[in-house]
Amino acid sequence: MTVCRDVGDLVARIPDGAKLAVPPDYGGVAVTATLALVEAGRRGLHLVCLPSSGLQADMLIAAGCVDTIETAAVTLGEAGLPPAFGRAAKAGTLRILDATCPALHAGFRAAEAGVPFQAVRGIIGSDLLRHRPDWRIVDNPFPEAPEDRRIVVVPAIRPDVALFHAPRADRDGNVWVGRRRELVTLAHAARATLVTVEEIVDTDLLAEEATAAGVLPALYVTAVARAPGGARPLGLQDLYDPEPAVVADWARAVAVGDLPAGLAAVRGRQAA
Amino acid sequence: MTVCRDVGDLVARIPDGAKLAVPPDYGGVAVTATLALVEAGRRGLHLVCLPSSGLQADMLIAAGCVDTIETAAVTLGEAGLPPAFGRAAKAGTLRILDATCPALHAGFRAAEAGVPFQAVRGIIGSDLLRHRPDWRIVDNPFPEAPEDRRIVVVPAIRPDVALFHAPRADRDGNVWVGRRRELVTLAHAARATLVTVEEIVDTDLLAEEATAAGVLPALYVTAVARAPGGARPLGLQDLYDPEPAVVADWARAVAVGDLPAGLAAVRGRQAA
Amino acid sequence: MSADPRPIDTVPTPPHPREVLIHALSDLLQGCRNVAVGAVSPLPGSAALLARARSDGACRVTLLGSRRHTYFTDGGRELFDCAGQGRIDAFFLSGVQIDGAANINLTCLGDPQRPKARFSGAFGSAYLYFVVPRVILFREEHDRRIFVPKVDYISAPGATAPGVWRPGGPHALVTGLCVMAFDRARGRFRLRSVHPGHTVEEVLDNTGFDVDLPDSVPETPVPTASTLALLRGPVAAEVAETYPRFAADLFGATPSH
Amino acid sequence: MSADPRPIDTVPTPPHPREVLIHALSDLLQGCRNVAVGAVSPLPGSAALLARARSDGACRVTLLGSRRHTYFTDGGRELFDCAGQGRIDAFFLSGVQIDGAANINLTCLGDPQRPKARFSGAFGSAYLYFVVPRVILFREEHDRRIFVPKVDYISAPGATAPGVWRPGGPHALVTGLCVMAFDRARGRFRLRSVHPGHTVEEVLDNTGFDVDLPDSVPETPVPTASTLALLRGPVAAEVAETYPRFAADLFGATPSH
Repeated sequence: MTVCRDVGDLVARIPDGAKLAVPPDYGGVAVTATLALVEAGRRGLHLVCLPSSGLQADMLIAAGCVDTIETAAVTLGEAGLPPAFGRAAKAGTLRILDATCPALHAGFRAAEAGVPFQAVRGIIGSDLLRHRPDWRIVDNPFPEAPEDRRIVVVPAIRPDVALFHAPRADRDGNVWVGRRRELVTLAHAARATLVTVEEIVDTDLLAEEATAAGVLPALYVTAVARAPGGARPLGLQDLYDPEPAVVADWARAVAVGDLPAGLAAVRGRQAA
Repeated sequence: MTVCRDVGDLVARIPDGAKLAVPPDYGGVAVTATLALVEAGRRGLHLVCLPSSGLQADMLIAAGCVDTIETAAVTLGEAGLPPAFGRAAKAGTLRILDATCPALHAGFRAAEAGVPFQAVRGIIGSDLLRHRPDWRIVDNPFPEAPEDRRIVVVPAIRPDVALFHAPRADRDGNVWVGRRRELVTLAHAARATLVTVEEIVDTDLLAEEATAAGVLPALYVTAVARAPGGARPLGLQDLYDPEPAVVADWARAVAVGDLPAGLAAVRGRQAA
Repeated sequence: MSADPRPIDTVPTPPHPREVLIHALSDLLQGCRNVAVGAVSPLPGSAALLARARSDGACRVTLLGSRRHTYFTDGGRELFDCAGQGRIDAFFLSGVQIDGAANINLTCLGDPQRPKARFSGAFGSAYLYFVVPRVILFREEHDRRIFVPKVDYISAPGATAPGVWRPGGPHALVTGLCVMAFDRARGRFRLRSVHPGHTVEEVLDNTGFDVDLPDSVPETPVPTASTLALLRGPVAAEVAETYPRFAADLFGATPSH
Repeated sequence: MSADPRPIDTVPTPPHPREVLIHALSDLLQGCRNVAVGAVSPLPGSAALLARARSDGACRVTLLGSRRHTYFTDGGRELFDCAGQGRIDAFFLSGVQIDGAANINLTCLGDPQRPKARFSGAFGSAYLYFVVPRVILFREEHDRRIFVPKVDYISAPGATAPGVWRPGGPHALVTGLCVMAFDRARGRFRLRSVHPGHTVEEVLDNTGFDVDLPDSVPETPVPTASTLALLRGPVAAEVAETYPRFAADLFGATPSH
């Protein structure tokens, strides 16, 4: 586990073309690190969202970092559809692997358990399946009822890198995630896990039983970097609330093609 | 969610013949409730262990409560093989569904996710599989490598009742389990979940983010009962240590067929 | 604390059309033990909280996006796991298009490879629509752009071919004009009631698919004075915790902390 | 704190046979980043902690049953998930019977329906034996009741038929008499070294299966004075945290708190 000098150092570990896994906008997005990826001019990312994204995906798409996005949805909440995503979708310049939330959870869970696939209920009859040749319908070996004969299985999702923001890490690399256990799943499934945190503390986060319950162990953490306010203008657990006005500023600027203004709106919420 | 008057009231909710799921001896076993089941003369239980058992299984087997045990192992730790289990196994009077830990975790995880089965690596070539017609070998739809063609799938395990002991519950039925997340899985998978606790607190365990991370929500909890020292002579998290000498007393008494003395040794460690 | 600014002893103002909607949605939740509501869904959220308030503690409500009304501690998958376990009795879905077979489209218009319009995506619909017994479709606007003969893209299907386990599915459709019940055996909607101030003709004119019609179509019931007081008082204050702007606009309510 | 009661400036007492075993096991862990050790395994646990102490921080050890040396926070399945993810480099297994094809029996003797003797069961062996690259078999006793031509019950197989993905498997066998390496391609053990005070003949006399023999069989290396000091000092104190009785008996050590 490495404590990086800064966020630029951290994102330098994400190569062009990486399959990059991220949490939803309400779940600890590494926005400062996303700005750093944009600044570094990263290209060809396969973004996989557990299970959705919004501002983060749109920043990376707007800046040309993304070739493929695999997600159950993209939304800016009250600010609607992310404009760069919408434009790229219509232009056909972005490969979109539409999924549904539990299929993404299932793919990550399969990777977590070290198995090649997991079953998911539903989906059959939706057009999602027609556009996902990597999903299969198989005979159900354990039917619940006579009509329960066919079921979807999805392959394990093993990202190259998981990237997220959390309240704190300790010097060993243990990371407090609390109830946001999809961050644990992201880290279990990914080959490398990069985390930005509000603070790096000197105490051992695993030392107290009450604290340990919400900790991602250092075993899964490749590198951390300090980034106070690193999820702004999105929210972070009980530490700070999302700022929909800033997200709306992003949407307005990018809708008229003014990426620098959009990035400036986001950057304005980052700590110096 | 019901707060029961006492432990007897709680175990009255476990009918004869129930599929009863329990944690391992080191993971929060409801020993007081197990004594109450023995006293109530419960019969025909299908005990399913996530993933192993020891003293608890032996108490229930010794008292004739168990028809079937599904487990990866039974052990009293330093006190060796549980004597009632060993005797019943040799006599052929107990149906033993031998499993391996990850197959049990997979079965419970399938039930948790609401899917009929989950894949598990390994197992093929072991005699476990020859004695588990409910496990299947299927074609792997997503091979990792050319030789990766066959894989085991196990059915979801949906117990009628999950029973365990935890440090505390609140008045709504939220239960602190901390890092013992197999208790969460037990509750997710089971139709009903019964919990004994050291104490019932007036504060809302979900109110604080730091505490919430280790809480099983009341949504999954059918009933709780107060049972101070309710896991003794086994241990409970960081609250009290196991007492191997008492477990050894159990083993010695039951090995010579003296069940009353064995039960007395265990009962001697319970609160009045 | 209730923040209803109106004195208690005045006659309540007549129900706002959105209050009629909330009430109609809430009626569809009767008998549910667990109701979950997706993010950014103020009207269904209000309806669920009203159903809870009227259930005498029997109904539990999970509002995604709410700190107070979220009971989950196992991360983002818990809602889906919980629904797959059969513990969620009702859920709300919507669509940019909805057709007469209750197929919903949350994804795009036109060719998916080069869509004329793109939307957020399916979220959990392609799954929850199968496993939640009572899925209530809700769309406040009601016109022929939305209610089409056939959706361009099936994000989640209203019916399923044989051989697929499906304990759940569409139960009803509530719009700004009416309530329709979905008959799963026939795979068709049937008009159940029309909201006060609207007509059957208006519904049919604005619906692009065929609807079964009973001999007479009743008016959608409006909340009683006591239900309205409940909605505008404690329920509004709870709604304000998750949807402050919505609650302030509709009820003049502030959060109950 | 080290609790070695012996003054530092005396010549160390010669290695105890169990210290030779611990050292031999530890040598087999060289280069591992993550080693996990099952419950009630004091000798493998000591070996893993010695390997960690000699690794300059590169080797992480998880002792199941230890509060201090457990990094897991996702419940009982995390060890198996973690191994399935390829993160566990080495694990120890044992058997009531072990045969020349490295099949292990942890379950029963005789007919499984009416066994002559019953044991605890397979635990995680039927899985970990497949997914952990370096599985080290360990049994201190060495006789023909244990090392049999063919186990009565295969709890976990040493080799697997084609068509099954198996990145892991048997690496070596360590007993109170010797170290054997397992050749996965040939599916056979090969004697690697015999512990001080024992002979090749003694090994063969007490082994019920055929073993490949090199032209000359070296003596198992004993720990150097500095390794012994490490083992009897800081490692012993760590061992005592999980295995107080074992550490007190072998090293005279008390836990380092």
